[in-house]
Amino acid sequence: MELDSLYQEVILDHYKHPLHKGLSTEKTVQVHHVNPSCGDEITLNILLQDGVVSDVTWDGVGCSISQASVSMMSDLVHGKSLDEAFVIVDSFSELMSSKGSLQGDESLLEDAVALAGVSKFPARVKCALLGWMAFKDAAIQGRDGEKI
Amino acid sequence: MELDSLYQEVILDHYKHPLHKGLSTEKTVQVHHVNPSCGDEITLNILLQDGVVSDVTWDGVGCSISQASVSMMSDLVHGKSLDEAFVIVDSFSELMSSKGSLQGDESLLEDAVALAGVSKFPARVKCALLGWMAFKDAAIQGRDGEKI
Amino acid sequence: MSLLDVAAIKADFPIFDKKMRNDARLVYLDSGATSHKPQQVLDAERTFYTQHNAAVHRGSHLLAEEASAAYEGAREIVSHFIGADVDEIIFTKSATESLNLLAYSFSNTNRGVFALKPGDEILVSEMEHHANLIPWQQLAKRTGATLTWFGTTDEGRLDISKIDSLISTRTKIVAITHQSNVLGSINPIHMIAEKAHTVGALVVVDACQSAPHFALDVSTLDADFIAFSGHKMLGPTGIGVLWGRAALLAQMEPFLYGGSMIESVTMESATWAPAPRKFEAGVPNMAQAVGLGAAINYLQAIGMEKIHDHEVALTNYALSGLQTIKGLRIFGPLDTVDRGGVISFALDEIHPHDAGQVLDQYGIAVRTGHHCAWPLMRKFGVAGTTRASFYLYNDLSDIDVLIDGIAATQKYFKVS
Amino acid sequence: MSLLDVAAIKADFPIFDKKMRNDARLVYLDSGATSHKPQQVLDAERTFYTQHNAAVHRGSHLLAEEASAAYEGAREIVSHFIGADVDEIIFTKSATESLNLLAYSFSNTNRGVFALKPGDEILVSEMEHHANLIPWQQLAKRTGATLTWFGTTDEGRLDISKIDSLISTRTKIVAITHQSNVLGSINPIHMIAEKAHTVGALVVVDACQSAPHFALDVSTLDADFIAFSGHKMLGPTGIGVLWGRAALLAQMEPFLYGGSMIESVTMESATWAPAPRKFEAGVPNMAQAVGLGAAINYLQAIGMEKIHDHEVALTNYALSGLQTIKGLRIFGPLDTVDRGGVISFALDEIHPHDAGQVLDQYGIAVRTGHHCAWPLMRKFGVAGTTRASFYLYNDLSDIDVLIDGIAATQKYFKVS
Ligand SMILES: Cc1ncc(COP(=O)(O)O)c(C=O)c1O
Ligand SMILES: Cc1ncc(COP(=O)(O)O)c(C=O)c1O
Repeated sequence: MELDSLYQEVILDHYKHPLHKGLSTEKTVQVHHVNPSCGDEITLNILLQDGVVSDVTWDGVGCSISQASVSMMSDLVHGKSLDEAFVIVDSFSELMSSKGSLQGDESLLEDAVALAGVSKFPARVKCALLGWMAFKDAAIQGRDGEKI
Repeated sequence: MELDSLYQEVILDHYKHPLHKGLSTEKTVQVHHVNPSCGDEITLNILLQDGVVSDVTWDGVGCSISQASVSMMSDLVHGKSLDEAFVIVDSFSELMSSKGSLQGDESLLEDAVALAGVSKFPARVKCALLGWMAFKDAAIQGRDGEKI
Repeated sequence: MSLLDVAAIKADFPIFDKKMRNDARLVYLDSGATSHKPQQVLDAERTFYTQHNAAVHRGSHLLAEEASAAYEGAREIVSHFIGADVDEIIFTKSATESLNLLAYSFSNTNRGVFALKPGDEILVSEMEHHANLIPWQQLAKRTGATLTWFGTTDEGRLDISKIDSLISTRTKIVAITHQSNVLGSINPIHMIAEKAHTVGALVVVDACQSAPHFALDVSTLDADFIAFSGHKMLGPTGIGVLWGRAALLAQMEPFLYGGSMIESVTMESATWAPAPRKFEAGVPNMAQAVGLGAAINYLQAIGMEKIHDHEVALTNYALSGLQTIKGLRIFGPLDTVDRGGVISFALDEIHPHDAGQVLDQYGIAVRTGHHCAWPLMRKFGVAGTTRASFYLYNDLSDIDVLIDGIAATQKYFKVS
Repeated sequence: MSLLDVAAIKADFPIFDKKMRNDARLVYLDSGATSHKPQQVLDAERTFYTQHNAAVHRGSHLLAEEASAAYEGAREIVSHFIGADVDEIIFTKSATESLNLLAYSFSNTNRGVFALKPGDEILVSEMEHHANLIPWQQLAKRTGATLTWFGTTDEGRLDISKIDSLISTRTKIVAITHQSNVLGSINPIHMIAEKAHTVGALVVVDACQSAPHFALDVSTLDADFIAFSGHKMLGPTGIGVLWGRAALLAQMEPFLYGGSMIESVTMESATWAPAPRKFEAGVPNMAQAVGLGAAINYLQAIGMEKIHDHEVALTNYALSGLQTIKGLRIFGPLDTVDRGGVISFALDEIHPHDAGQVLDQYGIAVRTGHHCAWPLMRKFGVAGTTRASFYLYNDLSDIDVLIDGIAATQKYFKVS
């Protein structure tokens, strides 16, 4: 069934057991993003230390795709330098806009390549991107804040 | 040609030689009406004496139908009592909304029965009615003014 | 239970020939968002374009005459449909525009019943669609008036228990939906309007979910304005209606300015044509008005009473069926008293978006999300719901497919 | 002279099969009011309804996905057509709505470039269509700003002799038509915009009579906003476009409020989605957007350059022919330099309405009246004119029929 390309096992695992969920008290930046068409919301904290994402935590409501995606994302960027994190985010964005033509770079995206199938469902792409865009927003704010 | 039912000879005569055109100085009421869809305008004066339309004069620009129609109307109501005038106006309005089904009461409308054909051209009905509606407006204002 | 001959009806709607994912037939349960169109409507639009196309009210040629007759003929059809005078029907692009037109018209004047000032109140409800909420929020912002609202009971009905304090001499506008697009509950317009009119408030009814589904007569509804969209009642997209009482329309300021709505224009200023012309600036959505006329003719040929009975029967069947499903929670009344054919529900542990996705694999089209009624979602403590909504082309088998689809969804996500 | 293959083009437009009064063929010279539609456009709309109909951006089902793709695909087509970014294209119901949207958006804020106050000036011209005049009159009224205007020369061109005093640091908005719908004259937008931008004014161009007729590229036009209607360019009724620079759209307040234009909503307030969504409240005119996309594809398959050349050839031919008629006076330039295919004229002793009526007997559709440009009529001292306007489906024989028709008209009224 076509559906299985969307809901891979690893996605449902992350959905049932999300990583880094629950907001930390310590943070450099907090952002709140919503998906206006379905009402999903996410609050995301990042803690930056010397240009490194030393902590990412989040809370929110959303569908399996959005929850699994933010879970994978937070695990991926955790401990990475901002520059590395941006490369990962860009690679994921590219995958999402590929309309099924890309597989995703597993060395970079790890579990998140399981979301490749989402790119064939245009209505779900923004679910998958919600957490990533929140992170990118927070990271840019944090970087610009550090520079000052 | 269908057109001849619209432009009867007597209409073109009134158009070329309109009656009561040129505004009097003496008047009871003056009104100004426009036809917003084509830009035609009419200014109309009436002089009322003891419930009688003792004078009607007008000026304006418009197509042959509207000019001929106001010419015929002013000649018809001139010297009539307000009550008689209202009967004539109502009879003409009825003729105009008849979509070609009525001939018009010649004893009441005289030359204006020549406008019966206009009722088959919906876009022209408001041309024919412009002067009559102006007169009716003025006459009602005049009557209500006299009552006070 | 009195059902329509759905097979015959479906034959008029070409979209039902379409194959959905996995070759499934289309089980369309999203008419609350937009309805499908019978070929009679599509043909009426096409005939307008191929036989009578011209700018209305603007030319002396035959096509302009015919186009005007077609457009004004559509206005007559709409006026008869809701028991109004023909000059009380304003064509807009949508109910959303109709409601915004009203709200702007209020702040385009500072005279009479339309003038609002600080201290005045605009009363809405917690179950409003955004289209009947945000225009009033913004009107309140522009004028300094205060927005107040009816709450919703846990059962999903309008909470009218505080009506006596909510409607006071401060109340100038009461804007309320006739039927909730989420809960299906039908609100007691007559009672609210009676109360509102005793304090001189104007009553605006959002009829988007009522006009398509049951007979509506403005001569007895007691509202002052109603708004609805053509696309939810078998009509084309891009056409809406605002009805208002003639005496009020006469006093109202225009909304959109431009051609055909004027009496006279100079470089410095302009005066306005009488209603409805005053509110229809520009070359109008003529073909869409004609299409809406054809849609209403189609609905009336079947009969609004029969359509309503059909939907009540479907709703009854669906409410019973859905209640047998473990882990399914319905938002809104559980019976069909004052309730239309819109059923929102949540599935334990399955997000609406995921449910909608699985159902889509079976050809089932439902709507998921907040349904443009975000405050209502907050009230019920959910991010969104899954909504099935019915119309004249649905039958009991569609509901059976939905119920099987929900079971399959629960199985897919290993819930149940 | 480079003419299109009109016979082949006409075969795509079913309306040309229609018999007019007295069995005459249709000689349609009223495209300035509205154009006819090729079957490609009608088919695109129908296919939308019969294959992909659903509310866009709102469902997780297949139809909603396809409807969204069709609607957003149309946005892409429009953006390529005028050289814009896709997110800079806002779908409205008409140019009239586009221009009103802008004018309201200006008074919905009191911040930044969009805030107007007493002493500020809005510059228009005497040749504006009411749709690009009255919204600005009303904006001036709402904000206390002053309306100023370019005059018209006796030849029927924009009088730019006073531009240095008309455009000053007080000027905040310059709203001007690209091509006059009465005179046919094409205005020097680039020069005006350059001047306007030196004082920080925003430039709004009414492209209703240009976008359908010649290639237009916003990346070189130097305007900040342009507005046009679909129905004048082979598209359906009920669809218009507003283009604005992304940076400006980002700062602008919304106009219509409701579903799909929000980011988040509570009972008290709401925040907005980014453009273009912010400006498209409600279920949009989806089928009409798709139809406009098909219309643009049709125009582009022929080529805007070729269409323009064709119209120049027709205009040349008509200008020469009309000038041989005694008692006929043309309003507007007598050559085809910076001039489009719209010719207004007056006949001595024959009112335009009467002329139009006689021409109609020969199947000739022209427009008569003030053409929603009443101030321009006053300038030329007439109540109205007769206007012939050309498009890709007209050929030289249409102009011959017009010229014979005018002779017949003069004969009928015993003038000449
Ligand atoms: C120059 C010009 N501006 C604006 C308009 C208004 O367009 P619409 O009526 O399609 O909104 C028109 C046509 O009527 C026009 O010719
Ligand atoms: C109750 C209600 N009001 C208003 C609207 C807005 O209608 P539209 O989007 O057609 O303008 C809708 C539908 O979307 C609705 O269901």
